[in-house]
Amino acid sequence: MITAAVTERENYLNVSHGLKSWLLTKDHKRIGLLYLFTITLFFFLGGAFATLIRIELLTPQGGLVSSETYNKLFTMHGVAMIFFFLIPSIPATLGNFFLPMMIGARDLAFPRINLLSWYLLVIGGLFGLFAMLAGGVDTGWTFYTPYSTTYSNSWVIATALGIFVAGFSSILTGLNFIVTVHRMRAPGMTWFRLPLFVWANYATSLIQVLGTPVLAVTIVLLFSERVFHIGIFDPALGGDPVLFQHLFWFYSHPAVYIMVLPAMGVLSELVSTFSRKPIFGYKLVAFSSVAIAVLGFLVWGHHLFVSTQSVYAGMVFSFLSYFVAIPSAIKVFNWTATLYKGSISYATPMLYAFGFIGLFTIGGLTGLFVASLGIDVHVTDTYFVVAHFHYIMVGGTIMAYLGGLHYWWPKITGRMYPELWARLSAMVIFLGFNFTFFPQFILGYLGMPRRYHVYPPEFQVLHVMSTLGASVLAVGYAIPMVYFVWSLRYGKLAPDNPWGATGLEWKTPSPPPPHNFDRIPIVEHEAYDYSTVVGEVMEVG
Amino acid sequence: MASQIHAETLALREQFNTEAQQKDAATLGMWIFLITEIMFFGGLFLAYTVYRRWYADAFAVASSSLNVYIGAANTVVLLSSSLTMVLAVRAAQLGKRKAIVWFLVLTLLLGGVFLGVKAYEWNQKFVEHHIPGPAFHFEGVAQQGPAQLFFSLYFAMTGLHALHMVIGVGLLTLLIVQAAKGRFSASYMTPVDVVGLYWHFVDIIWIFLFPLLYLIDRHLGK
Amino acid sequence: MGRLPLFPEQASTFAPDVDHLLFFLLAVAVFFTLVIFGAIFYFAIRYRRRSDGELPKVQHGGMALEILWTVIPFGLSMVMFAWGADIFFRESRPPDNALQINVVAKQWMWKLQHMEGKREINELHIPLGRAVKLTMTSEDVIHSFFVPAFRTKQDVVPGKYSTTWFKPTKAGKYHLFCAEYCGTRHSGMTGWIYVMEPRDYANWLRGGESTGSLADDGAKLFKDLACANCHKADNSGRCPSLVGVYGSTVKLTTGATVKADEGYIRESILQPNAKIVAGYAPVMPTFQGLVTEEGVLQLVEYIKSLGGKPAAAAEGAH
Amino acid sequence: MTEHTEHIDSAKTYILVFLCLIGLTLLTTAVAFVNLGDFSVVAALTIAVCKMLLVALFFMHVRHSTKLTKLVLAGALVWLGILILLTLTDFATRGLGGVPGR
Repeated sequence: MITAAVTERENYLNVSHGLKSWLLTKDHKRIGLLYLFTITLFFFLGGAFATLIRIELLTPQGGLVSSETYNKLFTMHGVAMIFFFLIPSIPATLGNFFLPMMIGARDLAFPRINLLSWYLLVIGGLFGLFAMLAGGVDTGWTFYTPYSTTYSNSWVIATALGIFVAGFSSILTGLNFIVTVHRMRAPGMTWFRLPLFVWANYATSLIQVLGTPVLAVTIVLLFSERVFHIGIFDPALGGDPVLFQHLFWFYSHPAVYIMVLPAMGVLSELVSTFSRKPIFGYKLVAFSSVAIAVLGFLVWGHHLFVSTQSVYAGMVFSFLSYFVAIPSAIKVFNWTATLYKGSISYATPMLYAFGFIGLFTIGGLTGLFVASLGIDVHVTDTYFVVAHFHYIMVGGTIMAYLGGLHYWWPKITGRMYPELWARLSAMVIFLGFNFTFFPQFILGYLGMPRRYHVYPPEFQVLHVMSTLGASVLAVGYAIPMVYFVWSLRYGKLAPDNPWGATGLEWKTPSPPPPHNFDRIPIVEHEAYDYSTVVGEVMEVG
Repeated sequence: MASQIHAETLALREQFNTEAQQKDAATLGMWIFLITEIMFFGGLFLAYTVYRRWYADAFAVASSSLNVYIGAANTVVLLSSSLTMVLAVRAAQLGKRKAIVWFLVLTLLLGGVFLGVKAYEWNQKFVEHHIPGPAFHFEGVAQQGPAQLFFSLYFAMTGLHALHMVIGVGLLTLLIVQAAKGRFSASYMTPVDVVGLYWHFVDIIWIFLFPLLYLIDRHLGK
Repeated sequence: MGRLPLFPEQASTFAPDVDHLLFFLLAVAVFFTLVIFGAIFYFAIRYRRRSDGELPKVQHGGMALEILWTVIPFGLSMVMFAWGADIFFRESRPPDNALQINVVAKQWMWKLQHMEGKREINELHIPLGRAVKLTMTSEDVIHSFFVPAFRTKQDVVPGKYSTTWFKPTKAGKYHLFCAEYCGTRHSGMTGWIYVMEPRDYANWLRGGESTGSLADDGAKLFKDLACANCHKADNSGRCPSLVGVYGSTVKLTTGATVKADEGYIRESILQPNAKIVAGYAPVMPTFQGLVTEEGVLQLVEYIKSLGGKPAAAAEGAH
Repeated sequence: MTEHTEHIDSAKTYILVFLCLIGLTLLTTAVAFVNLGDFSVVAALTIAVCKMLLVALFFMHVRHSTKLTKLVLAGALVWLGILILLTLTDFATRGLGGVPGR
């Protein structure tokens, strides 16, 4: 058991001490950890809301909480999870920490703006928390007008302000990443030598920069309508509530790709490292990230098929939606093909990667269902859609996020996590997830509408199954929380490159020194060239 | 490599390898920020397009109540401020430290004039009950709702534009203080350049707001 | 607890259409899921790491493979698009002879009215085998009219009309849900659709208190609001005659033309000066706040009864 | 001077551009008083785009900028186009089939 300091060598963790050295840090690695801490809080907050929702739905009559409280629970679950966990999740933590290292830079292009981004997320989060503590908000995370502007008596403004401020955090992170990838690459690090995680984060940044401002202005208009009665969407003045939905989904559909593209980036790293092969069709996978980012902006109207949007627009949006399926399918096929004749390790991160591919495949394929006009009319606003997007967001993004966290944990902390517990929790999460959300596909096709506090008794059996699955899932999420904290003190010391990976981040000591590289590396190899590392592979454990 | 004296004036930050890299990064960063601004105002332009198509008549009548001469004059004021701004950037490129300060001050003053005129116009709207809300009343048109939509958009668009102007004025003030201290030279002028980009962008937004808000079917007369 | 349904009832002509498309999509989804899962399991076992020093060979090329798995999913997805769009288009075009029913949604109830004047709340009785068209609006927030057994859903939006239709194929009692979140008692905004044999329906329609037909109510309202002072039938008033206006194409002062459908008539009552008929002055006051949404629907029905193209066709058909 | 030579436009160029901008402002105001029917919107927007180009190309130095900057600017305009045009596929085709709300 090692109880002394991690190592005597200077690294980004021991270079300075005290709260102030963290709150005023400009080191992208420390800022990444600040984000990690913040979004973990929001993840467990959102998880607590989800737990209450699932317990409530055990019985059809709705006995545990009132309808008003129930509506606030699902709203705050959505707000906390989407705006304060999923959107910052991978880019702001793992991206912040590793993107500069992977391209061979000492930091992001604008370290002070990076710190500002974190403060903006915290301020936005405090607004959101204030709204939740003061009484909650009950509009649904979608804030549809005129309910949100005229009829709701809850804390809409505080929540909207929180999202507005957090939006700027997201914009500035995206801006920082784009400039960094363009201007800070090490000599020899050409675009087609970039790790696919960098490509994915670059594509994500494009969405953050192009989409988030539209959400910002939509919130400004919502705010004006609620507070100053400047009615842009007010039907009483001849305004159109559907215009709000267009503006909202112009951001919020691409936002789905803000959440899932970085996850795909993590996955490319994991699949390559743990099968010790370059990703099959590297260029196609890289381009498909950008293609998803671009095409993702052309499909938002598929959320509006029954909204009184014109039939013709519905057809255009349905048609375009199928184009996003292509690059997503390409990625899944290429990851699978990478495994072929590889040297496949079953380390924990790879188990998460297998889980991601499976769940994302189901989530993606059910996306074809909801993109199809005839089916969507029936399943939209039902549990089918709830199940579909949880397969993408939880089954996809959170699986990849946890996989990435395990993968880079030795580099971040200089400690190994306990492998056995980690494998166990990966499997518990996979099973719990499927038990929770698969029954919801059936519920949805049966016609169970979403956001229902009280429901007809014939849906109870499936709801009970879902709640049981959720309890398993909750246990699955609690285990890593415990052993990650445990490993900080008691974990085995991590070698510099425990997995035999190729990225530049593994060429630094674990944990890395304050400025990442003593000398800026010169890149001479393609990404994922395992012939350069296989000789120096170190034994784990 | 940069000498001691250089390091002080050029302020090369540790994450960069060269001054050119630092300058490029700052300029690119500002351009990307301007994209976000285009999309931000884009939402308003979209709402405007939708409602103007629907309520062409009401928009024409409501637009006619704005004073076109004040609007045009204010446009000229703002364009002049863009000219002085670009001359300030040019002075910086040439390393004329005094000229930088003077052109920046001129820009600031013209920006202030624009905001003053805008405030006067808003006050007029207030007097005329053209502020959207319960007290809204627009004479000569039975269609109060769409007329109110026009003014909602008018205040949202000019208000957010003015907010950007106020931020610009703040940035100019900071620049003037630094310029007066002689911080800028031909080899270090990135802040002037970047604020210049921002200022011109705000000008471009107004270039579109002016015809869209003030100049709808003026031939109809009031 | 107890029952575990796994598939919803089919009770309209759309239901089998939607379900067939679902089966196609399920087949495709299951196939690809099996392919991916199978490949992952097989590769993971077959190519597991046997020693730490292994360095697998790099696989190059595979362009043909890439093209294959781009083109096949694309082709399949276009089938999904076309099939779904076909159903959707038919769902959006009610037949001319459909039975008309008006729906006004509010927090948190459904108010429905039959042409013959009969009103219902949270219940809708309709005859078997007859197409039913709903013209819907909301008094407050957005709601959504959802009948799972019919596989139809349509949002009900304040400030405008929306339309949905279905043709029931099986007598019975079916859920009506509000599917768009509408506030505190959203989950209580439910009701029942009763599909009845045509004879039972006719009996039901005759029963209860008999008020006048919807158009009669509209005519009364038309008189009470003194609309006829200006809208004279012989076109001698200050405003255009409304005879035969429904379904016609109206020329506006702006030079544009507009089709006089339910939405246009509604707008002309509530926002009279939004679209002025060519040759007339904008003299009509707004009736916003003076007439309820139900009243407007009655007025619309009255104006439709004065003649017009689709209305005439509908009358002729039954 | 530094090794990478910057383009410094003459003050005369800037003043000329400024005068063009003033001219276009007067023109767009005058044109608004002429009845051009639907074309008046087109005229107003065309003039505004010209003014935007002048400001961007000269005052914002896009003329001398890197390809990347030009790409960034073009991309932003394309995205603005996506936002407005795709939304208009809805608003411009509503009610074409004569069914309210469809």
